[in-house]
Amino acid sequence: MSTSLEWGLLAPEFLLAGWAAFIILIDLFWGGLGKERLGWLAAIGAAAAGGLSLIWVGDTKEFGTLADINDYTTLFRVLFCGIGATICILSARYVKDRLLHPGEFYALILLAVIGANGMAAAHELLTAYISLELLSFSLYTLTAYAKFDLRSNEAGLKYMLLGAFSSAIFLYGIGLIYGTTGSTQFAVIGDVLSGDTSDIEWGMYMGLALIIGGLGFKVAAVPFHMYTPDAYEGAPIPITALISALAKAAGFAFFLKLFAVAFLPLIDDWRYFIAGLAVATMALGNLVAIQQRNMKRLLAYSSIGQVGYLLVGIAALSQDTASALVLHLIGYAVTNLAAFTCIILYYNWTGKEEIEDYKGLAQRAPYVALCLTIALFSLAGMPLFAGFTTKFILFQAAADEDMLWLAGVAAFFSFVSLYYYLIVIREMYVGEAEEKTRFPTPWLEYTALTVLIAGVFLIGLYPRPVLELAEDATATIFVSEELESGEDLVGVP
Amino acid sequence: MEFVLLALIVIPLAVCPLFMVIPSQYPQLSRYLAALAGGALFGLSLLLFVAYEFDGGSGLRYELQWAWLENIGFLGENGITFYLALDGIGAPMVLLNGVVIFAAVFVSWNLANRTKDFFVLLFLLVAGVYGVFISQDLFFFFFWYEVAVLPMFLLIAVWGTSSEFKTFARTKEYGAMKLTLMLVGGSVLIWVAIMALFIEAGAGTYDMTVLREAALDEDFQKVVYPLFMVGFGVLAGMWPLHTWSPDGHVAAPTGVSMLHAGVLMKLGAFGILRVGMTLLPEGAEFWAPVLMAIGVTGAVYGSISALAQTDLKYMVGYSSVSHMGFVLMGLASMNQIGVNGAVLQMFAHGAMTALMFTSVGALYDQAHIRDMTQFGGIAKPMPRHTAFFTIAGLSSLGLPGLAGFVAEFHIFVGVFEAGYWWAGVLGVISAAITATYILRMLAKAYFGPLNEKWAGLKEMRLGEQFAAVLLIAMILLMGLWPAPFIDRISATVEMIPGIAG
Amino acid sequence: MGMDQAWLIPAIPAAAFVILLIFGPYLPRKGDWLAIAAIGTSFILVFPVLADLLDQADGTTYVAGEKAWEWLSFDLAGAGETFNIEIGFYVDPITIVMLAVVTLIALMVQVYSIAYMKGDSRYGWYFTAMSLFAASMLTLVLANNLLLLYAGWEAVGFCSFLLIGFWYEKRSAAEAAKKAFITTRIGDVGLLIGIIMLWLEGPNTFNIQEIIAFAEEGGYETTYLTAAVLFLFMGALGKSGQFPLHVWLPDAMEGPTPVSALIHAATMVVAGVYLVARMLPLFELADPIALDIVLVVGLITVMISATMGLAATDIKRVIAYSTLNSLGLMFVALGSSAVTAAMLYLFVHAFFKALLFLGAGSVIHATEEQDMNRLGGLAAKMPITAAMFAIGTLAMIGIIPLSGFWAKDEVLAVTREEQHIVVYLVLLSSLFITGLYMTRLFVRTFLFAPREQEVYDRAHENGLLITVPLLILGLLATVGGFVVFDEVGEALGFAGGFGQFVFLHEAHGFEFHLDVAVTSTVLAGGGVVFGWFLWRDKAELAASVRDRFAPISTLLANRYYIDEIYQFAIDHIVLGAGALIAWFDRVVVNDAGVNGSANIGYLAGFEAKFLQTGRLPNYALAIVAGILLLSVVMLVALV
Amino acid sequence: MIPIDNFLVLSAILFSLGMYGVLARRNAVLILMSVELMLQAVVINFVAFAVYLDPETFTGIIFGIFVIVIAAAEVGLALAIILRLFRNRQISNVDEADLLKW
Repeated sequence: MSTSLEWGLLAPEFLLAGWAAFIILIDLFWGGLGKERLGWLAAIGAAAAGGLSLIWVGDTKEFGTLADINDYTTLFRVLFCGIGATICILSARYVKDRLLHPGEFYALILLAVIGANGMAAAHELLTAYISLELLSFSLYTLTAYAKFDLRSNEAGLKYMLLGAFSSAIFLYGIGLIYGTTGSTQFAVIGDVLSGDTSDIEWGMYMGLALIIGGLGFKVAAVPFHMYTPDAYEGAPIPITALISALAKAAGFAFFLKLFAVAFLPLIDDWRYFIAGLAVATMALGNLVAIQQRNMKRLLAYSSIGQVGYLLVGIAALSQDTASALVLHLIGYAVTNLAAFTCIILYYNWTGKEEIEDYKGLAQRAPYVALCLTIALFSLAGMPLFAGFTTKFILFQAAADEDMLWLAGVAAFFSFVSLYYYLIVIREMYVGEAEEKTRFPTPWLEYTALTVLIAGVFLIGLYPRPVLELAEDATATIFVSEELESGEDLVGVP
Repeated sequence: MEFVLLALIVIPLAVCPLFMVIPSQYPQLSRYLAALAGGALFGLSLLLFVAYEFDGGSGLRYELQWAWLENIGFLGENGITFYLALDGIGAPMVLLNGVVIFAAVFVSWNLANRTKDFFVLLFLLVAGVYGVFISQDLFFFFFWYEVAVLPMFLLIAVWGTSSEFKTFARTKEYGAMKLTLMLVGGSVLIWVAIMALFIEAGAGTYDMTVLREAALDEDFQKVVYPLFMVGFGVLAGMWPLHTWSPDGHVAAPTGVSMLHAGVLMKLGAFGILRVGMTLLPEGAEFWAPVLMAIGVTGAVYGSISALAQTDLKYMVGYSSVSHMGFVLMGLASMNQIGVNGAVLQMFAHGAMTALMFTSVGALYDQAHIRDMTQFGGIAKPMPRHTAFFTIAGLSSLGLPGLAGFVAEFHIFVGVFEAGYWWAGVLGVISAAITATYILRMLAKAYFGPLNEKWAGLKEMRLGEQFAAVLLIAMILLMGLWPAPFIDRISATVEMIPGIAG
Repeated sequence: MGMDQAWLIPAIPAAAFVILLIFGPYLPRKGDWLAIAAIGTSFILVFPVLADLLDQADGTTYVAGEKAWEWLSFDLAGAGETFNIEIGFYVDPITIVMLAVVTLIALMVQVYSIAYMKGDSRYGWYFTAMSLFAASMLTLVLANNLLLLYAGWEAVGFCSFLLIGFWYEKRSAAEAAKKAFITTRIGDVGLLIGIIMLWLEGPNTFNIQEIIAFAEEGGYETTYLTAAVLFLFMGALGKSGQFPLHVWLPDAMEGPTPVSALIHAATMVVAGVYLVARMLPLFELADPIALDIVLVVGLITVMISATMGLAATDIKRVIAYSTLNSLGLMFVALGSSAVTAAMLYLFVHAFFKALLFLGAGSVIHATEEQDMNRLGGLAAKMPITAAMFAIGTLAMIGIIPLSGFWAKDEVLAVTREEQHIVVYLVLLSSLFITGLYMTRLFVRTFLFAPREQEVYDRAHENGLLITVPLLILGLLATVGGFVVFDEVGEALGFAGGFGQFVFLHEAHGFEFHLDVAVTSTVLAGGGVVFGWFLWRDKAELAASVRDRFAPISTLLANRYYIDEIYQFAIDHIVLGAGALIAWFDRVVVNDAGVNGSANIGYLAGFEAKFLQTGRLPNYALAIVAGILLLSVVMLVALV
Repeated sequence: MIPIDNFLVLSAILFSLGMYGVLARRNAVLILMSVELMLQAVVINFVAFAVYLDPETFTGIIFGIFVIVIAAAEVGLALAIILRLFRNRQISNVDEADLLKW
C-alpha cells in the first residue's frame, strides 16, 4: 500500500455517522426522551463534529488522492456542521408538533452534513460525486418526509426525479472529462487542460457544458432552477431552510473548488457562460420573486437571486473573488438561517406561511419582526448588515477582473430585490393583526436567532476576521496547482 | 476634538438600542431621551462648526483614521479605513443636521403610536447623514449614504398619512415605496461608479484623499462622472428624477419630512460636490452645461408647478425641488462663487424647508387638512405660526437679510460669471415665481377674513415654537452675517480641482 | 458728528425696530414714543451731516463722504483676486435731499399716526413696521454699493407689503399687499440682473462710484451697458409704479392713510427716481435709446394717470393717481438728464403730496367715508383741513407762489430745450387735466352742499396731533419752492440755489423762464376755472359731459382695463402653465416615467411566473433546453 | 479491438434515448426507468474509457461500479416517494401532480 490512508482525518465524518446511528437507536429504544430533546441531542452531535474538525486548522493533509483536509475543508466543515446544528435546534418544535419518526429525520440531517463535508473536502471527481449524491438523497427524503402532506409528497417527487435526471447529466459530463483528460483528480485535470488541448476539444467542452448543467441544477441556476420553488414550498419549513443553506453552500463549495483547481486554465472559455447564467439567474430570480404571495416561495426565488450573485463570483474567478465569494456565502447562509428561524417560529405559532398572514407581526412579536427585518435588509444588501459588505466586496472583486458590467447588473438586481423584501416588511409593520395577543417566547429559538443576528451584524460591521478565514481557505485551493502529477486513484500498486 | 467627531455617529447609534430597552408604556421617557440625544448632537455640531478653522494643507481637521480592512484580497495597504475628518463644506452641513434633528425631535413630540420605534429610526437616519458629511473614505461614504436611506421606508409607511385628491390618490405606502426605491436605484449608479473609480485609480484603496491625487484619464472621467451626477442627483431632486420628493413629503410625518427635505436632499448635492467634482474634475467640467440645464429646468419647473398646487405640503415639496435646482445650478457653474453659493443654498434651504414643514405640520396636526383653498385668515388665531411660516417663505423667495438671498445671490453671480447668462435670467425669474406662489399662499390661507371653521385653531405647541425659533436663528444668522459660513466653505471649495476663479 | 457718523441715521430706527419687535407689547403705549423718538433723532442728525458736507465743499464741488466695512469676502480660486461685499454709506448732495425728505415726512406721519391709529388692535406692530420701513429706506438711500441698495430696496418692498396688508382681515387689503409685493418683485428681477451684469463686466466690485468711474473710462461696451441700465430701469419701474408695473399703486391705498402718505407718496415710490438719478451717468454713457425709454415711459404714465384721475371717485385713489402723475413727471425730467429738476420736483412733491394724503386721512378719520360722491361741503366743518388741502391742491396744480409751480416750471423748461416739441405739448395738456381733476377733488369734497347729511353731521375738526403736522406741511408746501432762488440758498448757508446744490455735471444758477411760466399758469388756471364750473353745486355740467363721452369715461373708470388684462394674463398664462406643468409632472414624468418603468419589471415577473407550470416534464424540458443551449453555444464558439 | 468510438456512440444513443424517455413519459415510474437508462449509458462510457485509455488503472471501472450502486439506491428511494404519492392521491401521472405552481 504505497500511500497509507490516514483515516483519522475523517474523524468528524465518522463522529457524525456514528451520532446519526446513535440517534436512530435512541429513538427506537428510549421513547421517553421526546422528539424535541432528540433534536437538541442531534444538534449537540453536529456541533461536536464541527468542534472536532477545528483540529486541522492551519495544516494541509491529504487523504490519499481522494480528499484534502486543509483550511478550505475545515472552514466548510465548521459551516456545514453549524448549519446542521442550527437546523436541528430549529426543527425540534416543528418535528414535535407535526412529524413522526424524529430519529430518522435528525439522522438524515446529519448524513446530509456528511455529504456536504465530503463535497467540500473532495479532491477527486468520484468522491465529490458520491458525497453529492449522499447529500442529495438525504435532502430528497427529508423533502418528502411529511408523509401525509400532499405538497411535501409532490415536492419530494419533483426534487427526486429531477435530481436524478440532472445527476445523470452531471455524471455523463464527468465521464467525458475523465475520458479526455485521463484522470478524475482535479489537479491532474488542471495540468492536462493547461497543456495543449487541441485534439480533445470536443469531449472536453461537451463535458464542461454538461458539468455546468448538472452543477447548475444543484445550486439552482436559472435554466435548471425550476424545481426550487416547488421543493421549497412543499418541504417542511426546517428542511426548506436546510436546502437553502446547506445544499447551496455545499454546491458552491464544490463548484468553486472544481472550477478553481480543475478548470481554471479554461477560464477564458467558460467565463462568459457562467456570466450568462449569472445574469439569467439574477434576472428571473428577482423579477418572479416580486409576484410571490407565499413566504417560502418568496425565499426560494430570493435564494435563486442570491445564487446569481454567487455565480458572478465564479464568472470572474480569481484568488480575491474566491475569498469574496466564500465570505458572501457565509453571510448568505447566516442571514438565510436567521430569516428562516423567524419564519419557522411564526409557522409554529400560527401555521401560516402567506405574506398577508404576517400582518401586524411587529405588534405581536416585536423581536421576531425586528430580526426578520434585519435579515431581509441584509439579503437586500442594505448597510449595517452582512449583505452590504459582502456584496460590496464580491462585486468589487468581480469588477477587478474586468467584469464591471456584470457587477453593475448584479448591483441593479440587488436593488430590484429590495422591493419584495420591503413588501414583507411593510406587511409586518404597517398591517394590523386581527388579534393582538403576544406569543410565548421560545427561549432556545430566540437565543439561536440572536446568535445568528449577531453574526449578521458582525459580518456587516467588521468583516475582517471572517474575510481572513475565507482568504486562508481559498489560498489553499489556488496554490496547489503545482501538485505532483501522475498520482493514481486508490494507491493500488 | 477627534472624539467629538466620532461622537456625532456614536451617539445616534448608541441611542437606538437604548430606545428599544425603554418599555413602550412610557413614551414620555423615550421622548426625553430623544430630546437629550438631539440636544447633545446639536451642541456637538455647533461646537465643531465654531471650532473648525482652515489651517492650510488639505483643510481636513480632527482626522480620525482606523484601519478597517486592508492588505486582503484586492485591497492595498490602507484599503478601507474608517476615516473621519471635518472640512469646510462638511462643517456647515454638520451644523444643519444638528439643528434639524434637534428641531425634529421637538416637532414630533406628541407622536402617539410607537414613539420608541419612531425615534430609533429617526436617529438611525441622523447617524447615516452625519456619517456621509464627515467620512473621507469612499466605502464608508457609500455605507452611511445607504444607512441614511434605510429607515426612510418604515418612517413614512408606518407614521405617514395617505391623502385623497380629486383626480388621484397617494397612499403613504406608495409614497414610501417610491421614495426608497428611487433613492436606492440611484445608489446603484453610484455603486457602479465607485467600483469603476476604484479599479481605474489602481491604488487599492477607497481613501478619497488618495483617490484625489490619482490622475484619472479624461475619457474615463467623462464616462463615470454622469453616473455619480445622476446617482446623487436622484437624492438631490434632479429634474427628471424628482417625483419622489413631493409624493414622499406629502406622505411623510412632519419630523421625517423636516429631516428628509432639510438634510437628506443635501446629501445628494453634497455627494456630487464631494465625490463627483472633487475626484473627477474633467468629467465635471465636461458635463457642467448638462447639469446647468437640468438645474435650471428643475428650478423653473419646480417653482411653476408649485404655483399650481393646492396642497400645502405638495407646494413645499415642489419648492424644495426648485431650490435644489438652484443648488445644482450653483454646482454646475464650476466657479468659486457659484459653488460657494451652492453650499450656502444647501444650508439655507435646509433651514428654510425644515421651518416650512414645521409650520405646515403644526397646522395639519390641528386642522387635519392641508388644502390651502379651504383655509382663510388663520393669521388671526395663530399669529406666531403665521410669522414663522412667513419668515420661511420670505427666506425662500430671497428677501435680503435672510439666508435665502445670500445663497441665491452667490449662485446667480456664479452662473452669470460662468457665462450661462440664459440660466441666470431663468434662475432670477424662477425666484420671482417663488415669490408669487409663496405670497399667493400667504394671502389665500393666512390673510383675509377668518373662515369660521378655523376659529378654534390654537397657537403652535411650545415644542414646535422652540424648533421654529431655533431654525429662524439659523436663517437670520446666515442672512445677516454669512462671514463664518463663507470663510469655512470657500477655503475648501478653493481646494477642489477644476473650480475656476 | 460729521459725515462719518452718517450710518447712525438708519441705525437708530433699526435699533428701535428690534427693541419694539421683542419688547414692543410690554412697553408703555406699545412703544410708539420710541419709534417717533428714533425717527426724530435721525431727522436731527441729518443737519450735522449736511453742515459737514457744506464745510468740506469749496464752491459747488462737493466732497462726498464714504465709509465701508467688509461684510463678506473670500478669495477666488487661482485668480488671486478676492470677491468681497461691503456695507457702507456714501453721502453727497442727492443723498442729503433724500435723507431730509424721508426723515421729515416719516416724523410727520408717525406723529400723525398716533391719533389716526389710536385704538387699533395691532397699534404696537404698526410702529414696529414703520421703524423697520424708515431704517430700510434710509439704508437704501445711504448705500454706497448696489448690493446694499438692493437689500434696502427689497426690505422697503417687504415693509410696504406688511403695511399695505396691515388690516389683513380685509380680503382686499391682503390681495393688495400680495399684488404690490409681487409686482415690485417682478421689477426687482430686472434690478438684480442689472446689478450682476454691471459687476460681471466691471472691476469685480459693486461700489456705485467705482462702477461709474469704470464706465466713464469706457469700460463697458455700449450695447452691454444699455442692456444693464435698462434692467436697472426695470427695477425702478416696479418700485415707482411706472407704466407697465403701475397697477399695484392704486390698490395700495388699502393700507392705512398715514402709510399711503409716507410710503406711496413721499418715500418708497421715489426710490426708483433716486436710483435712476444716482445712476444717470451710466444712462448717459449708454446709447440714447435708454434715456428715450425713460422719457417715453414717464410720459405715458403722466398721461394715463392724469386721465384716470378724472374718473376715480375714492379720494385716496385720486391722490394716488396724482402721485403717479408726479412720478411720471420726474422720470420725464430724468429722461432729459435733468437731475436738478427731477430732485427739486421730488423734494417739493414730497411735502404737498404728504399734505394731500394726510388731509384726506383727516377727512376719512373724521367721516369714515372716502367716496367723493357721498362727501361734500366739509369745509364748514373742517376749516383747517380744508385750508391745508386747498394749499396742497394748488401746489399740485402748480399755481404761482406755491412750491409746485417752481418745480414744474423747471421740468417744463428743461423738456422744452432738450426734447421734441411734442413732449412739451403733452406735458402742457397734462397740466390742464391735472388742474381739472385736482379741482374736482377739492370741490366735490369740501365745497357746495353736502351730498349725505349724516356723513356731514359726523364730520368734525380733528385734534392737534392731526392738524399740527398738516399745518407744518402746509407751510413747507408754500415756502418749499423758494429754495430754487440763489439768494435764498445763500441765506441758508448753501453755495446758492437748488441748482448749485444738486446737479449732474456742473452747477447752474436759477433763471426764470417767463414764457414757460405764463403758459403753465394760464393752462393750470384754465383747468381750475373749467373744473370749478364743471363740478359746481350738483355737478350737472359734469354729468352731461360724462354722458356725451360715455365710452371714454367708462374706459377711464375701468383704468383702461389694464388690471383686467394682467389678471387674464396671470390666470391663463401663468396659472395655466402651472396647472399644465403640475399635470405633466404627475402624469407624464411620474405615472408614465417612474411607475411605468416599475411596471415593466412587474409585468416581466408576471409573465415569467407562469413559466412555473408545476408539471415535472416542463421542468425537465427546461433543464434539457439549458444543457442543449449551453453545449451547442460552447461547441460552436470554442471549438 | 473494436475502436472506442463505437462504445461512445452507443452510450450517447442510450443517453439520448433515456433523456427522451424522461421528457416524453407521463408516468413517474417510467420516468424513473429512463433515468436509470441514462445512468447505464454513463456506466458504459466509464468502462469504455477505463479499458481503452488507461488500462493499468481501474478508475473508470470503480467509477462504473459506484454508479451502479448509486443508481440502485436511487431507484429504491424514488419508488418509495412515488408509492407515497400514489397512496395519498391515487395518481401516478406526473402532470396531475401540479399542486405546487406559480
